[in-house]
Amino acid sequence: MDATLLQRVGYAFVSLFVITNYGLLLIGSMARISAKVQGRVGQPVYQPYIDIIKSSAKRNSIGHGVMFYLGPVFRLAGGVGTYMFIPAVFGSALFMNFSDSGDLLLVMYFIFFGQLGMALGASEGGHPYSAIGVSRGLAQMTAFEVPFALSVIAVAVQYGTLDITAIVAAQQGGFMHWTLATNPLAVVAALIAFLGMSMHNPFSVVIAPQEIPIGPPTEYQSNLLGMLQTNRAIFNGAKLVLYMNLFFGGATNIVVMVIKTFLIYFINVFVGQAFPRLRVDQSIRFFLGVPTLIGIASVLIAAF
Amino acid sequence: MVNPLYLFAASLGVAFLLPLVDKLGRKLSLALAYLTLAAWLAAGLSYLWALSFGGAQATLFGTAGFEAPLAIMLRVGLAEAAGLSALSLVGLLAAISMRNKLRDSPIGGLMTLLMALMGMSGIVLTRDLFNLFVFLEISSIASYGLIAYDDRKAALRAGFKYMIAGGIASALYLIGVVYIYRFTGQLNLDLAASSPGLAGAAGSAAVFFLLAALLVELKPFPANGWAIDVYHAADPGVAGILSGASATALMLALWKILPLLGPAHLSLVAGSGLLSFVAGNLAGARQGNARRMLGYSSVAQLGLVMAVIALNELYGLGGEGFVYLTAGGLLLNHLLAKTGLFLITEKAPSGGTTALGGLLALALVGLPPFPGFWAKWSLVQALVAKGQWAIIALILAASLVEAFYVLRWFGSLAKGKADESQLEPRASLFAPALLALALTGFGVLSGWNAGLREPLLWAPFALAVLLYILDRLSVFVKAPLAIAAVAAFGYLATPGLDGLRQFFALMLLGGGALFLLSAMRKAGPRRGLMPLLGAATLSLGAVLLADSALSFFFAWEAMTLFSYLLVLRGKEGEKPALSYLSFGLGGAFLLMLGLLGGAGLWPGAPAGPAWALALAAAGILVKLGALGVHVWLPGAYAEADDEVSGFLSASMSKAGIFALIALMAALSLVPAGREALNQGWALRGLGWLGLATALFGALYAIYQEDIKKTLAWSSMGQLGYVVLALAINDQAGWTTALYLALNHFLYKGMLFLAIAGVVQRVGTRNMYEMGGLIKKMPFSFLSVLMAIIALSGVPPLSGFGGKWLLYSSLINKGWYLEAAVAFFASAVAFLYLYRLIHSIFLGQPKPSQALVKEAPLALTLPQGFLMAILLAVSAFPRLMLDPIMAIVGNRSGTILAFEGGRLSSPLGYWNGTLSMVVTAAVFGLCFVWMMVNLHNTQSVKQFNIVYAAERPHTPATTHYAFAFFEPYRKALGFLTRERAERFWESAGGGVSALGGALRRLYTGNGQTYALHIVLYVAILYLIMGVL
Amino acid sequence: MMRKVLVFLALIGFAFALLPLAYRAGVADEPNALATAYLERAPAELATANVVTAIVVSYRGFDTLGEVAVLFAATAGVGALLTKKRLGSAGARAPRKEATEVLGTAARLLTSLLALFGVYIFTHGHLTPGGGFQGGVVIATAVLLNILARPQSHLAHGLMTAVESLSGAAYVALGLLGAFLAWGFLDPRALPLGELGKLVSAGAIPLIYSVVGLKVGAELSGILEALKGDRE
Amino acid sequence: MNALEFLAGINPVAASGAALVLVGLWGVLARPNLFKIAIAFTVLETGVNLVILSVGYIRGRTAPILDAASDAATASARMTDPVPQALVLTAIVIGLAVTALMLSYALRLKAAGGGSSIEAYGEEKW
Repeated sequence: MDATLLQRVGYAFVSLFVITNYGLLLIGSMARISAKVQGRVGQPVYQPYIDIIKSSAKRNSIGHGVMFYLGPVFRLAGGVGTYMFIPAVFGSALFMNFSDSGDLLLVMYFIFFGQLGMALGASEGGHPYSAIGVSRGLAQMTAFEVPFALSVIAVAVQYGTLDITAIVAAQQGGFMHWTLATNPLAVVAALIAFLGMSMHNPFSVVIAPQEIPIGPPTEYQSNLLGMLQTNRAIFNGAKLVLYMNLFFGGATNIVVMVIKTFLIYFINVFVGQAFPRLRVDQSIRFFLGVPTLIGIASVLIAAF
Repeated sequence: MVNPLYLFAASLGVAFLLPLVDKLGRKLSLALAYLTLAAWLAAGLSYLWALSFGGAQATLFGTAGFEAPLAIMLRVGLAEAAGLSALSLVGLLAAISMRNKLRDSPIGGLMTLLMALMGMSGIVLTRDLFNLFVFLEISSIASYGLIAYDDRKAALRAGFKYMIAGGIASALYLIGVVYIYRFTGQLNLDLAASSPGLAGAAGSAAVFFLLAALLVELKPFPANGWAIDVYHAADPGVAGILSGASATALMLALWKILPLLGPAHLSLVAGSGLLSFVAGNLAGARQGNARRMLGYSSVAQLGLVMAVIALNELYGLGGEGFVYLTAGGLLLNHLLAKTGLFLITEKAPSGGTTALGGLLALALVGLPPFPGFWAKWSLVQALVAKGQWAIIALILAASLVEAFYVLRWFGSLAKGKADESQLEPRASLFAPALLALALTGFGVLSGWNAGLREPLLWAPFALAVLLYILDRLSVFVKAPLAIAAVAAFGYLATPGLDGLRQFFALMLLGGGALFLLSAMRKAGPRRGLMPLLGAATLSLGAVLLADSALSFFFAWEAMTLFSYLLVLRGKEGEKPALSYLSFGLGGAFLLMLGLLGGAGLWPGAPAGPAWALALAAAGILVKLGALGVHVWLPGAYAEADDEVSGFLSASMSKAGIFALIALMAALSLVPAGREALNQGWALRGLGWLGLATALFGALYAIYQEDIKKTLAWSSMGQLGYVVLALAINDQAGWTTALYLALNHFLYKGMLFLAIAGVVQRVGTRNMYEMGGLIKKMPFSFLSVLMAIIALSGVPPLSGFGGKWLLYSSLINKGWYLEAAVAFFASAVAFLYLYRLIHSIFLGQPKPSQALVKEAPLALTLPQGFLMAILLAVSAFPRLMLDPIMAIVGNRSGTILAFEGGRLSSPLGYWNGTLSMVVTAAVFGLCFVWMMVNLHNTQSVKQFNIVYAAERPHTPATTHYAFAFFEPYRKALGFLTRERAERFWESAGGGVSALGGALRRLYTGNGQTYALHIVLYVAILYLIMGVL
Repeated sequence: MMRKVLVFLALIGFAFALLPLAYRAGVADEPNALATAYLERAPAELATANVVTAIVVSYRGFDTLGEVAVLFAATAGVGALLTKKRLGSAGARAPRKEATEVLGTAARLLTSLLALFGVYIFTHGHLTPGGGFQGGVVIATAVLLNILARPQSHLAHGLMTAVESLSGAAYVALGLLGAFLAWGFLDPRALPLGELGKLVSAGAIPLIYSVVGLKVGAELSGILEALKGDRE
Repeated sequence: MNALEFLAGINPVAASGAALVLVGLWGVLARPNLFKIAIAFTVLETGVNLVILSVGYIRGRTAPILDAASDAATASARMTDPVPQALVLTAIVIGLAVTALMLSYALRLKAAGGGSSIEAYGEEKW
């Protein structure tokens, strides 16, 4: 299944197109579901498309400096890049992306690429809320990375590899081969971490709308905001695909992928509806408490 | 050889006639007296020459035309000649520096000075026990007179106490000598020693009295209050003579009577000496007055020499040659340095005083290349060979305390805080300078003798001297010179080195050259910086060159020395430098024990026993600033000059890494060592230590407001990763360690250089006082940006390679929890990195910094250079990894291997080039996307932000930078409560309290001192009975 | 109290240490070999009747030279310490009381006698118990007597200094004479030994003792004067 | 060894010298007056000198000075040991020198207004 470079680039664009649309729809539908839960009508499912188009079409762009412009670029490149390093569908040349650049570690670290760039861009905006938001976001990030890292290590230990494709391959052959079944603790730890990662309630203090308008992106508008919104869709998708690959047996075709990722995301929203928001220090202590212990247990289970 | 009797005749004749000569003018008297002293010196030197090179033998001289046993004999041997030369030199120089006061005092001062020095010479030369007493009395009585010569009241008070002590000692001596005569029928020392009469309890008691008298004169703890008071109060010249010359003479007297002593006596001497060394130094630790502090140091040093002499007899440490080398070396070191320091204490602060004071202080604490260094080395070597661990521990611990307070004094001198009341404003520094020169000369000679003949090992010192001479010139002259010297050193040294050392030479020497270049960022001479930085760089090179335990330790100590001085040069460097040196020396002592125990750190070295390796490793870890012994690190890095901080962090820390690698490399050469490494918990422990260092370094870094402190803690953390990777100890681990080390060199170099520019332009180190500098200093911003991307390990820069290697090798090794903690630590690193770049370069600019310019070329140039390297190795990881993997070789199996651009481990793979290309492509596309969609952009001014419908007015309130991670502190602050700092502080406080309690013994009452002496003698006697 | 106990303990300890020596060493029965050698050789080699003098001035003459140096150093020290200038007003106290008639008369009577006696003692040191130090001390007592009798008077300070310096130098010169004319520095055999028991005998010993006597006399007088407190 | 033998073995000169040494030492340790300390030292020195002399003491012999009654040949059989006597001479002079200096110091200190007690001169301490 050797594809030429040109072919691979083409595949990558297709794959990217799919994940972008899927991500946007996912966000829209989740917002709708949340609204229903809260007894509201809610926005249409296609609202994210409207938002992006509206943003991109604005006539004026306000700029605070080079880094301010580059922030969204970093952010979007981070999201796209992350996705590019993950094989989305097992065994599919179309969706393997550029996952031969590196293994799971590359993906985990590339996630930071966008976050860092965004943080820098937001900083140059000069708005204190941006900085406060970044401060909170980074602080929380260090904490939820611990259970996440532990569960990733558990997976790596369990399958003896960090290669995502190989991890998915090892989970083929039915539900009983999924990490969910073989090492449920790792999955629990990772899912808790995911709550923090996607900054939903109760870990939404980073963008706490009431206190610091929307946190880091406060100063962004027009097409820069549009890029951020696009990224949100892609990045979400990438993370979901990664989770699916690591813990839920991956996907052998696009339909399975959609179903699995939707369900994973749903857990998120479900929890978000049920719990109030935590302060940063509370969430740090939380992540470094029980979830970390669960993660350690999962590593120990995998190791022995 | 000239008969020494003529010298006595000359001294006496001149002294007798002085009252008459003085009628012709004081100048003539002074000239005559100096001439006489010079004659003694010349005679001493001529003996020394004749005995060492002229083929002469030790000679006995009879008096009055008769020989022993009827008459008194004088002996000129090597020890006597050396002692005579040393004490004459000291006496002459002290006399010269006292000349103003000698001129204005009654002629009695000059007369007693002559008599005192003649008495001391007599003590050195005589072989007759009673004649020894006469000379002891001449020197003490003349000293009593001399102490009073310039009529300072304090000296009079102290002098009376001295007389009481001297009176008791002379009574003891007389009783001893007369009973030795009674039991042996001899007064001649050699004949008495060979007589059988001294066997038995009575003979032993007689010898005890003699010994007790000499011991009291040698100022043992606690019977030494009088001596300390005299040092404290007397004219510095007199104190120098008493501490230097008189002590030498007395020590030779003790050495002389050794044949009389039995094992019990020797144990008393050894115990008493060690006790004095320890107690003297402890008491000194609390002392603020310079002269009194030197007094405590004097009694301590004498105690050590005394102990060495006795220990050699007791344990057979190495015979006469050994005593000459160690006891002689220590004594010489003490007498030259202490005299010089005493003389310095009355000089007004100036550049010269500081330089000389520093030289002498460093010599005193036994740093290379001074004689004390070599002596201490051979001493500890011999003690290690005999397994005398308790003694070693005592000696080293007390040495550390001594170094602490002596250099504390030097630190305050260097900072111009000398608060002596009696300062001579226009005092000439001739005498101290000559003493320092003599010290240096003897030190180099001893080193040469000890077998250190590789000129490149000495190059750091040579460069320091050369650049110091040129120190008045502009830095634009000196820096190229220093860089040329470094280049020449590299050219001469590196070709002969193995791959590992060449790899480190790149970071150590190359880094040094880079930071030397950056020192041109400010015009003017920048005095002191160039000699020290150049020498420090070369001393790093010397560490690589070392091919024996001694040369390694020599280079290591040289490195400690120069870096200490560099830190001290910083504006607020006094305290950090002191703590840096205390830990540096403590670590060096551990390393020394390890080296002496057989831990090999050079190519082809044998692997020593496990304990030696552990000690050496512990010493190196102190130098690396591992958690627990890191407390020196933040201060030293932060308070040094800005380019020096970079040098310390980027280059010098790599010397520690190198030592650790060399240690493990040596170990894995032998099968037994390999086995030990592979199954021991030691490595796991080392790994956790490295990990804890990494984690806590990062945690501490996030709370700092001081930008350089942030970087300092960050350095500590990054070195922790290297240690962790090394502890993995397989091919992957080593590759990781070397890769991380080189990366750290690159990005920390960039960071420190960029920050140096910022601090230089902005004038503060507090991050919250900056902001928005990206527009003023774009290049520096870019440099910092790249550096923090690399440091945090975000792809596609080379930092990610380090992270990938680290986790791969950790998981491969089975160290899963370690991997998780490492992940947490590197996530924490994001916090401080973001804070760094945000607070300085982004956010709201300060109006006061509106005119700030980009950093000078001397800083941006090296940054650009490092940036280019960083980009190259990021895009093509093989550039860096191929040589590293070649160096590491096939250590117990290949784990990592390249297939084209793809590096694979058993767990996964990483294609640096491909990921770089993908990232660049994606980034480029996104960039284009943005550009295409940009409409009608407007740049807005400061404060034009969406701010709850208000416009903020001051940047101070708008720039969110102070206490940036307060929530984090709320959550995890309990982890970073500076426990190590408090531990070491309380340890230091304990030592200080102990010293404070000890020195309460010295009540200032002469009678109490007398009581101490009598009790001391009585207790010593009882102890001898038990022995 | 504590202090008294400690002093007591210290003295007990010291006494304990002295026990084997001062109380247990006993009395010798015979002079040892060295003493015998001195007793036998001194009269023959140096023609001195007083063996102690032979030892003091010749065999162990270097000690004596040292001893002179000690006294000299002490004098120099005292001289430097106790000048009028340094003692200040406290030194130059109010006029001292005149001496009593008895003291004045005795001083006048005894001064020359004492001086003569001192000279006798140091010139006969090689024959009888006595010598330079003893003679010097006797001379100094004459000075002391005069100081007590006439507190206001001043010694001929310059003369004393000259005597002290020159006699000291003469001692050294005599020692050197021994080095050039005899077998070593301080060897009294530089001059003819003469006949045992005569005044002019024992080589340079009487000369040495004479200069020592003069020097000691001058030095002790100087010390006494300095202690009086009105030395310039 | 019974008490009598012990007493007979004691050298009386040495014993009294030692006693004086202790007395002198007590004075040095216990009398705070500067002048008294100097005097105590002379007592101490006298004791030491007695001890020195005791070593040369031989029962029933004369001073080591030849006279008409004795010739050199039999001198060693009738005389005491001359060496301690020579030594004590030196020791006495040295003691004198020390005493002189001590007294001068005491005078000088007192003249400076500090009084005669040694306790007043403890400014240099710790």
